[in-house]
Amino acid sequence: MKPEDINICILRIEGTNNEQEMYDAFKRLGTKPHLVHLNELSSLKPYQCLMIPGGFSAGDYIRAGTIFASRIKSNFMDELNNFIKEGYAVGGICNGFQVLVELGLLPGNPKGNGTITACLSRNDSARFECRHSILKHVSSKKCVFTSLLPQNEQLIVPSAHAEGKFLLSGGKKAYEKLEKNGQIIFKYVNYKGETNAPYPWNPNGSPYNIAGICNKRGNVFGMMPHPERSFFSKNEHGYSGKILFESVVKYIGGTF
Amino acid sequence: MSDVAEINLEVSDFELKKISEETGIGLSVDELKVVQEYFQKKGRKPTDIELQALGQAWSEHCCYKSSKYYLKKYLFHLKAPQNINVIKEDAGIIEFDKDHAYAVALESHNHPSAIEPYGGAATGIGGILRDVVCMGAQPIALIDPIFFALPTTKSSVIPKSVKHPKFIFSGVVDGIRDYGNRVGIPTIAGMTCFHSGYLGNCLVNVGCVGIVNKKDIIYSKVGNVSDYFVLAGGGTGRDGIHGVTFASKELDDDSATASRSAVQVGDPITKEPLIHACLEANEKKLLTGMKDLGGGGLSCVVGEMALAAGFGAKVQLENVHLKEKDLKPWEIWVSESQERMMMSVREEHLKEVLKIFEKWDVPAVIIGQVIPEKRMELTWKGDKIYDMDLEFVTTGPSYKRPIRPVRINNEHNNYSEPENYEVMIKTIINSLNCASKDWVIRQYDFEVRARTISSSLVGHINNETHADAAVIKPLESSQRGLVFTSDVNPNTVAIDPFWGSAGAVDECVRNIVATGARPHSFADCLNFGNPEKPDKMWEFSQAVQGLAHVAGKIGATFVSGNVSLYNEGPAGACPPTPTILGIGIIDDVDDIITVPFKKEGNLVYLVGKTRDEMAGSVYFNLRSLEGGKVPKVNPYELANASAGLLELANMNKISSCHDISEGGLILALAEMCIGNGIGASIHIKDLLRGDISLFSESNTRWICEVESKDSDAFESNLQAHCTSFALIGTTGGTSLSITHNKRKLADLPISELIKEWQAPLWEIMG
Amino acid sequence: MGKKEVIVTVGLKEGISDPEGKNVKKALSLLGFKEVEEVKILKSYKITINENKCKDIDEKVKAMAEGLLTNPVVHDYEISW
Amino acid sequence: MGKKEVIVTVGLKEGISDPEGKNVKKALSLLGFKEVEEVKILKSYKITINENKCKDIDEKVKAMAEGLLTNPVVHDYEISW
Ligand SMILES: Nc1ncnc2c1ncn2[C@@H]1O[C@H](COP(=O)(O)OP(=O)(O)O)[C@@H](O)[C@H]1O
Ligand SMILES: [Mg+2]
Repeated sequence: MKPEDINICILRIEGTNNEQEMYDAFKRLGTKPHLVHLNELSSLKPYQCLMIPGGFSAGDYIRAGTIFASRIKSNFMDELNNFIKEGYAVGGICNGFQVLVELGLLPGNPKGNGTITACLSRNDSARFECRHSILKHVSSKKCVFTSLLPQNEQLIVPSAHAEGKFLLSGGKKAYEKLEKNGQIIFKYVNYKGETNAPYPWNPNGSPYNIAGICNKRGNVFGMMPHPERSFFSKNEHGYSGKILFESVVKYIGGTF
Repeated sequence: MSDVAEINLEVSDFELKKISEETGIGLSVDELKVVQEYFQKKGRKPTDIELQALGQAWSEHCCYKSSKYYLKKYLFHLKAPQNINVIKEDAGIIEFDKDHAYAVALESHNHPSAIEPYGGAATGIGGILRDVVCMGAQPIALIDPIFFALPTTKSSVIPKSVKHPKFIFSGVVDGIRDYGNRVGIPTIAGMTCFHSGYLGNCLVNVGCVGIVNKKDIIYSKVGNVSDYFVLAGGGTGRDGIHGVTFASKELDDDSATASRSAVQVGDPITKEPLIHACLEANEKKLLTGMKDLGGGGLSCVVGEMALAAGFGAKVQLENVHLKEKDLKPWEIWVSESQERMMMSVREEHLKEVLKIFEKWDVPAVIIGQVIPEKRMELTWKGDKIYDMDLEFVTTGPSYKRPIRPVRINNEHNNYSEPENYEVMIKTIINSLNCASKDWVIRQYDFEVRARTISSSLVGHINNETHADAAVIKPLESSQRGLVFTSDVNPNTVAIDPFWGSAGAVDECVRNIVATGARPHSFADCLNFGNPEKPDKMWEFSQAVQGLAHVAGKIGATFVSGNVSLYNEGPAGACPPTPTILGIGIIDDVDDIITVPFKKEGNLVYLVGKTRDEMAGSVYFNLRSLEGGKVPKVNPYELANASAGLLELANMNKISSCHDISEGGLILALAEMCIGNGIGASIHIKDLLRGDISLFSESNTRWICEVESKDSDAFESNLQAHCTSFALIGTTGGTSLSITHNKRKLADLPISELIKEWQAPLWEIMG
Repeated sequence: MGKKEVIVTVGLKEGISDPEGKNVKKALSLLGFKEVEEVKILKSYKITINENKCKDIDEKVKAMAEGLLTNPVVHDYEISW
Repeated sequence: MGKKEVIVTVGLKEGISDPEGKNVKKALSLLGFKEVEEVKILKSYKITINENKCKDIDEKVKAMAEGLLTNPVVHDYEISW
């Protein structure tokens, strides 16, 4: 598939408000992004990638991402499960990550029955925090959103959230399993690259400094910081948030 | 017509006064007599809704009755070629590039925030967004200058009925955060100022800037006769009733309970789709006019839109969608419920407009139509309940109130030099008005929309220092950037309102120039005390002249603004506070200059003249010294220096730059060291005493870091612009060391500076 | 003497609009719960107090509620034990 | 039949840290309330249900709580009438 044939659905409801920058990111790479309101979405068929942008969907009342997730659930969950099964890409940034977790799609469980096994809970500081994060790409596995980014490479990406502490049911074992599966993609680090760097490097208190994860197959991905906001801000090796978008476009181009 | 009452104005002065108080309309006896006369001619009594509408329209907040004389005389005639449509509308419109303009609005939400900080501040943000959206512009930045009593104030000195400043401060920040972040517009700049004079009367000023394609600019006026009025957004309720009349008087002990209905509640999740829907309908050319519902609610918006085009309006009030039952017609007419917009639409476009709002789940209803006569007529379930001439309603009174000059004391007693400069420097850096504001800044999403080139925090991650101005690149297709700063120093304005206000404009210009941008426009929010008190009115008139003294001579003028009077609480009047929002433009955002030192071994220059102008300085305040001279401004010096620095910036001859303001030279140097952890050795030679040299807050000064290879170019350019400068040191090392006329005054490790500078707000606010 | 648990429950006053409740109601009804007529949000603070350090708990809790947890202009609150 | 008011109270599970509660505790202690040992936050949804439109209220409210109001990884909830 050529980039200009790739259709990307950027899904929004009231309060999702990072859709324009997500749109711009994909547009700059020559693909066809579409801003689609949940009320207008009739089918996922035309798309090869579904992106859930950041923001405060439905005000983030109750819990970040919950209302958006439950509306997706009641509208087109089966279709979304099939979309994922067919290998299409699904990404969630910030609020979008929270939505994917509340949908039970991340980290996802083997049975695929939509049980929620994780939560992005309130930051340890109990407040919204906007600051730049240094992220280390810790997975060796090829998540479709990071395939072009070498392992251990670091990116500088803005974080801006109040609920980003990644908690997993099942405790330490569950984390270890996630790590072993290569599902932990990004960790918060300091300038020295240490993956146990404390607050404020780890802005929310996530155990194991987890900033982003994918499902077992690598085609569903979520992260708290905002790569679309650092599309142009290169690190010393010339990588920027752009690499994530290039990765998924390359994946879709090569697969479908 | 039991929902509407007639009111008899043929009564004694005493009775008239009582009517004004009981109905809450806030008109004076003289003003009510004008109303009386008008209805005598009509041969009937006014209805309650008519009287309420007049109370709104003639309030200080809506008709600027005390201030417009001075504003017109000194500020409004200033001109700049880039101004497209200024002063007249909710937001000023200024040219951005060939095809685009930007919209600027700045307002106060002081009284509501003093009563209910969270809701008051949140709805302040909501209101200012509407002011920009109703010009057809996409909001791109929010700016929040906020002013409080010290959060360390002892509870024992706080009057009953006044909330602790800490509660107010954190409530205001929460409100701005929760609203701004939820609608997804970055709160990118502001100021956070503490002064004991804001006890019981905090100031919450909010600014917004938007970008608009020139062909999409829309004004607050209807198109033609028989256009329909479409009201969109949240339902109308009892919240915010008498908001403007409440903003037009002093707060007293009972305000908190008596003004509950003036409290407004923000609903950003209704607002966010409302913005999308309005902008979509406008871009599709389906609207003839648009205006937001702010102060005065429907009662102001309909008439103003109609009259602006030379017409009138007829409204069926029962069509307004409500969020609670049993509202009286007058309550519907004056309610200031949030998240509402008014549009005028031609018949052939009605359907399409309503469809757009339906898509976004935003209620929209038709409430009336434009009529040819300049008259307003309201009906309620078929009965006529309101019929007045629009010019009568909207003209309102205008006063030239008496003023009484206050003597300014420039003398001061002799005072000694500090015994220990290091201790004094740390005390300054650690004082609340100088210390890091990142406790506030980081609660706001300053990166959303992904167009933030530089925020208020610059330097190494998690050790950032303050920026002079924030930078946004509004368009995908252009490198051009807008630069934002907001400034005022109430300490100097309180002592000398003329020079203090002139200084606020100077500071805006300095901050913009320090970022490498040229000053392009200003907005002002003039927060003063009770205008019926001659000394307060004098402060106001002086301040306006001080602003005019500088603006207009540096290529930028005031394009919009707001006056907030009666800022007096149970603890007295707040210091006069003319907040200035300055906007600059830079051709390529890759060329911005930031504050932190960039490299070891570079030269450090002081640009501008330091004078013995210590009045209102942080240093004097900390030492409880009074008197002295307030820093003055020579606008021509400012223009020359700015031109010189901008030329140098264009030639890439400046590595970093910071203006000198509160805290003086020493704080500016410390902040430049903090950002990237690079120290400096500073050797000052001048004829001043050490403390004056380091701590004076004279205007029109900057510090520049320059590579040694560029020193000739730097010096000769400034000479050519008749601007004085001095080479004062070099960058490098891990400390900031200062000698003054060969005397060593201080040597402070950067790590210590960082600690002193970062900690205070976190320690107090948790 | 030991520890005491006090609950301060805070809600919005009658007549003050509650966007959070409104949005939760909307979400529930979009999820198919059409029988929901209204949702109001209450927040409770479960406060554990060291009785040894405190003479008049009643008074203290009231002061906490009024000084920090609520704004009497918009909130009602209730203290329960 | 008429209207019924149900309250769903949501709190954090034992062992899940409550940063907001900690923050309130800190704020209280900065205001001088040193006797406070712990603060925990609960949130309640007071839901008014139209009984005419609803057969099994119990069931329905449980579905709301589990489908929307809580995340089982971190929350406990209680329904009261
Ligand atoms: N309430 C606030 N909201 C956003 N930014 C703020 C706020 N208060 C201060 N800032 C930012 O912090 C920086 C320092 O503020 P200030 O000391 O007032 O700067 P200056 O003296 O250069 O005008 C500025 O960049 C300003 O925009
Ligand atoms: Mg500055």
